[in-house]
Amino acid sequence: MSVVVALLAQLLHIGLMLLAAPLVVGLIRKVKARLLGRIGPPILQPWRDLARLARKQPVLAENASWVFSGAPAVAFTATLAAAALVPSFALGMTGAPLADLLVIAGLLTLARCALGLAGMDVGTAFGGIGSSREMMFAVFAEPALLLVIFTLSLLAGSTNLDAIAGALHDGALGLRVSLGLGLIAMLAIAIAENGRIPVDNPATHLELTMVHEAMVLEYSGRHLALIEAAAMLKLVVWLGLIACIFVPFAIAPAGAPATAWGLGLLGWVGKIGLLLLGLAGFETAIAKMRVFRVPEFLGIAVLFALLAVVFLFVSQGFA
Amino acid sequence: MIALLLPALAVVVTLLLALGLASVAAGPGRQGRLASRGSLLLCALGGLLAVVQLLSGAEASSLSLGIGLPGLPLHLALDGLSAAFMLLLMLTGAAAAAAALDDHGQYDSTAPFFPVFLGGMALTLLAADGFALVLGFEVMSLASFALVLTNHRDAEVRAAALLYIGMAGLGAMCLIPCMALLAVGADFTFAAMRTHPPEGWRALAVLVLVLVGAGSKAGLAPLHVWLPPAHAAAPGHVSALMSGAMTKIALYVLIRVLFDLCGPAQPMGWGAPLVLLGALGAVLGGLRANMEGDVKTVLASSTVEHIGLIAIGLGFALAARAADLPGLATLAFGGALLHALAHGMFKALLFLAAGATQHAAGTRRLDRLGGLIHGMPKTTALVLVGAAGLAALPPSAGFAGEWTLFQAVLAAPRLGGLGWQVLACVAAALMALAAALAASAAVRLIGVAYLGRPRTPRAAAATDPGQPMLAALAGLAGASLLVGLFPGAALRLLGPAVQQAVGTGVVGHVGWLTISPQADTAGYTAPALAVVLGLAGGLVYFIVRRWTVSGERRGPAWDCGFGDPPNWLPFGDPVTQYGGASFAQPLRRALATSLMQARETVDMPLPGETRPAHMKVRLRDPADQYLFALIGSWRSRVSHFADFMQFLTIRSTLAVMFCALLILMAAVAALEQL
Amino acid sequence: MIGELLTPAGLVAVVPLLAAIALGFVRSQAIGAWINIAAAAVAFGLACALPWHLGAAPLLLVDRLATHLAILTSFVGLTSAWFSRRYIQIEADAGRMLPLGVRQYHVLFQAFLGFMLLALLSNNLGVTWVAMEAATIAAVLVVGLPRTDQAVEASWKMFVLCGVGIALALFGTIVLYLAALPAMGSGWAAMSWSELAPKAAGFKAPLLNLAFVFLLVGYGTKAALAPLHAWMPDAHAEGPTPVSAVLSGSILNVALAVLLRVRGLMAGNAEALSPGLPMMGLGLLSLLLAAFSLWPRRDVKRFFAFSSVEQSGIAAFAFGIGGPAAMFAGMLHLTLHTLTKAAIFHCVGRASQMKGGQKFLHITGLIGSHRALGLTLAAGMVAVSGLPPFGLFSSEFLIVLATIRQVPWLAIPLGLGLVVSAWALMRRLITLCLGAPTSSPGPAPEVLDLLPAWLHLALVLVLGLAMPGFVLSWFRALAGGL
Amino acid sequence: MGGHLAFGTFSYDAAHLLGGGVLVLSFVLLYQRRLTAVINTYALQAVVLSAAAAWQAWVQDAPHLYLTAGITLAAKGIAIPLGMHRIVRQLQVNRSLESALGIFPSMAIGVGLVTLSILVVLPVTPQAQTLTREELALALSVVLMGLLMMITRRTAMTQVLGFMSLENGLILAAVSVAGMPLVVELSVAVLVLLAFAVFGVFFFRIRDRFDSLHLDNLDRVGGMHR
Repeated sequence: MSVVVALLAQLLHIGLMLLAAPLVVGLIRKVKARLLGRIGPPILQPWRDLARLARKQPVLAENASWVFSGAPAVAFTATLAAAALVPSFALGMTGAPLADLLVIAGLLTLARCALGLAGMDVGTAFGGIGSSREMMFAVFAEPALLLVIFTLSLLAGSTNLDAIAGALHDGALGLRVSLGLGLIAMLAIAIAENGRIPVDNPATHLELTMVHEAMVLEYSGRHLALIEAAAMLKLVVWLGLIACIFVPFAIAPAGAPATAWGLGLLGWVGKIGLLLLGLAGFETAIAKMRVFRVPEFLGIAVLFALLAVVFLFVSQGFA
Repeated sequence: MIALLLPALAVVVTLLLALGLASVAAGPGRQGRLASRGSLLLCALGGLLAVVQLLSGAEASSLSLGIGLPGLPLHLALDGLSAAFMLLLMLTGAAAAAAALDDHGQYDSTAPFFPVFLGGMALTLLAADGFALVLGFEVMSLASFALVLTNHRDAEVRAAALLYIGMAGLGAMCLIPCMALLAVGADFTFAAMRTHPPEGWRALAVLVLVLVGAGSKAGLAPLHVWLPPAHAAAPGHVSALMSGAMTKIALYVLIRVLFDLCGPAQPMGWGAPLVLLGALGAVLGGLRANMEGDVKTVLASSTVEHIGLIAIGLGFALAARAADLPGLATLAFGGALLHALAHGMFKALLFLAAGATQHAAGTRRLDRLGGLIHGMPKTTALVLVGAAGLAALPPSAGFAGEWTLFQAVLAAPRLGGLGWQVLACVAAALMALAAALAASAAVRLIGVAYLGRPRTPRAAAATDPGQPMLAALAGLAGASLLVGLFPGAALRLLGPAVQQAVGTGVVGHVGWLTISPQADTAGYTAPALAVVLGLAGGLVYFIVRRWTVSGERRGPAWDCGFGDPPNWLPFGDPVTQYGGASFAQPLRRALATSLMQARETVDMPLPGETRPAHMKVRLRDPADQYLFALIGSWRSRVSHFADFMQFLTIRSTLAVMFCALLILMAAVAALEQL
Repeated sequence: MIGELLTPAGLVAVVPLLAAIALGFVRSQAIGAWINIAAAAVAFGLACALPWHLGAAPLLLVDRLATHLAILTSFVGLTSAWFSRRYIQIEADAGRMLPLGVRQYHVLFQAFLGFMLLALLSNNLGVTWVAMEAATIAAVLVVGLPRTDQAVEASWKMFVLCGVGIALALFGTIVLYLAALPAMGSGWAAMSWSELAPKAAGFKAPLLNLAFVFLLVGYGTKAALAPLHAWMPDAHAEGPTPVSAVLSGSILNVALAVLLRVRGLMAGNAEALSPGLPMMGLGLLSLLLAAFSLWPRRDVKRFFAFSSVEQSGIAAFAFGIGGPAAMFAGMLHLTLHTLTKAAIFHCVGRASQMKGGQKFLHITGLIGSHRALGLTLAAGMVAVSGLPPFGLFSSEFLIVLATIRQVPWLAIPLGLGLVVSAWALMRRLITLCLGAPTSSPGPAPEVLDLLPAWLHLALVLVLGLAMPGFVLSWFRALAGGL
Repeated sequence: MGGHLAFGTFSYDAAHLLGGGVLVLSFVLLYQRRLTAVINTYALQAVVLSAAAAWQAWVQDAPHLYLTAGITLAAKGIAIPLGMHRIVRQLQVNRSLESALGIFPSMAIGVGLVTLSILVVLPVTPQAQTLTREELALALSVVLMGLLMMITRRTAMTQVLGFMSLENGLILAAVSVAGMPLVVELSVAVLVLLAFAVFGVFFFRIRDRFDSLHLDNLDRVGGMHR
């Protein structure tokens, strides 16, 4: 029976992710516009964009290879798989045993590499700029992420996201300095990974400041739709990751009856809402930094994460 | 039947060595084919025997031969450890031999050394006494030295070979004393060594010697400097074998000495140098892989990186065994072994592909390749499989190995002691850095060399290699996919080796499908992940087919509205695409300026000038600069002194003689006064 | 006493000397060359019979050491005589050697060989010394034969240094006699190796030490131990190549044999200082100095001469360690090196003749231009740098083993020297045998020229990795007797 | 050999005197500045040596030592010096010899060498018969001084002379050792012979290749090709 429940939860979760991703992006844009005193596009605008792109026939460069047309699908698939593994409203979904943080990180890397290759495929300068810078950001983000994972695995005795969320949800571990430091690092990583201000500007149209946008410059039609959708999904994945790790409240524990899901869902919506409000505020408050300042930005994240681990060692309080 | 495995393998080794002579007898022109075909056959046979040995529980058997040192027979033995590495060796060997069949006669001159190379490695694995081990190791070095020199008309090749053989000599001169230190009296069989593990300064000396002797061969930093040039200089199938198998053989020697011969009673600290050097090498190799401008050098640098990762695993395994944490030890060692296997597969694949690419496009330089995917679609597809392993993307073999290694490092704080804990988290961060660097290097390699637009006519005209090479590539790709999809099964197959090295089997952690850090917790289930990816892929496919218009149109690249390339450039304007150096620029600015003293000198002509702009980049491997250059300068200083001693005038020479006499006399007089 | 000269042992030495005299009257080059070969062959055959005639006589001492080295020396003499037949012929055809010079060459070659063998086999310090002296003179003259400025300088240098050395050795001999006097009483016995050895315990230790110092310096000069080695590289570089082949083996071996005998006397005397330390010291010094001297070399033959210095240093080091294992290893190393180095010099000699110069820049890409010669030379260089599968690898393995067991810390300089020298040899292997070949005006070598080299290398291979039982027992007994 | 001691102190004094004379003469050799003078001194040393040998022959009543004395006198006392004088006249090399080391320092070193040899020998043989012991010390110092002369003097000629006075030391040692078999004479003969022969060969070779007998000319050739 519980198998069926878990499977149901998994399916609902995937559906939720697919639905929520564009909405989240739309919300952020709306809030940012409002903060800037504009009315801004309607919240459903991302949906419309996707639909419009899906209706358009893509134009490929003459020398584009199958890598170019295949990459968006790979990226979206990998991101979707990652999204399926990050719990939203309930723990103990079918995918829970798979939801290893390293695996999720790996899946996101897979998506990034696919797009990086795609950026190189047509052989234009902007694609190269985008790919190389994207890979560089990853080079600095990965150690920070791994150190955060280190902290969590020390606390929960496992790198399985479900187990970690469960352990934190029970509150047995209480409130810890390490977690705070880890949260800061995690936020910085999330900003970098999703190409938000100050690392990158998702809405820019000035080529030289573009990273992610430059990488996918050649794309159009359904390919672009997939890429956009993947980006939105990725943002939700990260928000969900932060939510279920650092704000582990109101999520339905494993094996809980389906009735607990409602609360979990509400909690999730609340957490995501708060996070994206914060993100919007942050993005409006701050300016984009030069590309070569990003390593410093992420380096600080690494330091915070390192501090988090060392604090754990000093306090000796890990499983 | 099991008892016959060792003799059978010994016969295989003998035949491999004999095959070298036979192919010499066959004479130029025919020796290449004979050597390759024979090696292929023998490697297949040997791999089969190794698998049987592993599946049969791998109880050790031994054998002694009539030849060897005067009056001392040569001892051979086969156990789990040697069988595991034998399997790896024979797989890569078979692939390399198959690829060598597609050689267009250019490897013919040194072909006889190929089976000898394989034989030397196999002998190292079967060795059961110090002499046999060093003998096999040196035969391996010498044969590979000859193979590296295949294109000896090229001065760079000669320089690389010289550095290589020098390091080989150093390795021998460290391994021989190492074996002598381990020997019990005049008896240097492994059986005797196990009964008397070294203690005190002897143990320390053994550790240092084996780290230098075997580590230099494995490409462990900071003695990795020889590796990139040598691998680049060798023909493709040889560098595949060197990188895929030979470095692992060196690791085998390291394991054999540190885990097996030195016994379990060694202090925890023994793991630390391996971890530190491994982390150093991982980062340095990964960074270099992003900086180098030559396909094979890139691959070789990434070999340095992966060897570093494996060394980290070995170090933690050693420490955990000393701290009596069997679970951690098993995990770390299993991870190291799994990653060694995975790396052997995909790195051999990539080197073979690099060889094919060089043959097809006439160059190894990234900045003269490009767009090969159009001319060599099959090769590119297979290279992508290998590169996925290089970048450790799930569910590739590389990811399985690194996942296990990461799990081991994450569990390492259980070793206790702030030192080890900090070491663990620093190692983890550096491993993550290295992994990300590897991913970036993989994207750079594929993106610049195989994607984009061809930068030279030759690159535009490149075509897929012949059937044997493609078969070899496909075989390796298939093997690495298998390892990636069923790491648990692979690790169980290698189980006897783990059992033998750290004393506890892998069964507690490793199911046929799942690898778990501890027996009870959730782990990494590669097949399930593959299923999830498949389902997601299916979903995407469905969405795309259902809700989007099909078909596509072709047009000129948008490129932000830049104009069409000038029509006097036949392949568009390849210079405007990102090349190797330009892709490396962000990392160069961010990391290499400090770690590798990267210096850029840009020569930008003024507006209106017609001369081209130039950018020169200077990079130096710190190990090269601070270790090897120093040693070289000292060597020449001493040589000058020796020369001075030799070319004195006759009178001065007499004076030297006179002084020697007087000193000896004075010494005798003094000694007698005492 | 004179009758002894007609025993096999005596004939081993006498035949070459008679041949030398005879050769003085032979005008024809060809006949001279064949007589040269024949005499060497007879000497070798007789030497091979010696193991069945072991024993000591007033004049001649046929013990295992002497027999072993006699066989070795006469064998190298034979192969080098064979090799020199064509070598000298080419030299003469090229006008680099006058007919008279050729005749002198043959005479001196046999004289050198004969005196070497006499020095090995004589049972009397004095006779050993005289034979050594005479052999040196012969060597000096033969080195001077090419009559170039460099050759004259080289032979002059060799004469001065070896003359002084031999003089000091004589002083050592006198002191040794003096030391033995109380135990032996005056007279012939006090100078006979076979008589001295058993009574060494009764010698006057202080005098024995003094004698050892002088004998070490004196015969050490002959053995080319640093810092007494300076004559050796020049002599090799300038003299005719076949002679370098014999020189690099025999003189070193004979001198080391004498030092070994003296070492035995010292070891037999309780109060005497231990002879090991100075021998190890000089050995290591030679090894290191030569190893580093190999790098800046530009002259091929001088290069290999330095490698001979290095190898002789290794052997001396091994003998200094002492104990049957080290002695075994040292003896093996000495033997194998003699064979290898002779093979190398044969290749180098033909190569330099063919290329018209003996600088490294004259000789490159041998494998490209002359495959057999190049491969043989490469194999020889691999062997001499102590890499498998050749025998010197085994002997060096054993030496390191003994070092670690008895004087572990000395393994560090030993290893350093071995690595540096092997590296230098490999460097030159690459330039000599690989790369683009230079033009070769001279006549190309034939199979017959390379036959000796192949024979030597085959022996080195077999003795190192698959030593036959009887040879093994011979070596064991030899090492045990030292 | 006890008999020799029984002979009384006079024999010892005389032998010692002669040995000392040889030593003193090597000092004189070091002191000489002109080639001819060096040759003459050498001849004188050889004569004294032969006297010492003869005395030893009489003391030890070992007739073969007379032979040694004779050979020494004939060859080294007369023949070689004459030959050398001729060479000097042929080559006009009778300049004052530039010495690598000043006269006084070389003398000082010579004294040091004598001290060293006495230090080495005397404690060595406390119970050896005093005669031998003294003589050995003297001979050793003569040997070392000959070597010193070879080192400190620049021309080939003086090197040869140094070498020969070194040999004088050897012979002094040989004759003063009681009852050494015939080998000694044999070796002496060989020594003288080879010395003369080889040097002759060399002089003429060197002569027709180099303008002077300066070794440094030879050395200069050597440096060029290594």
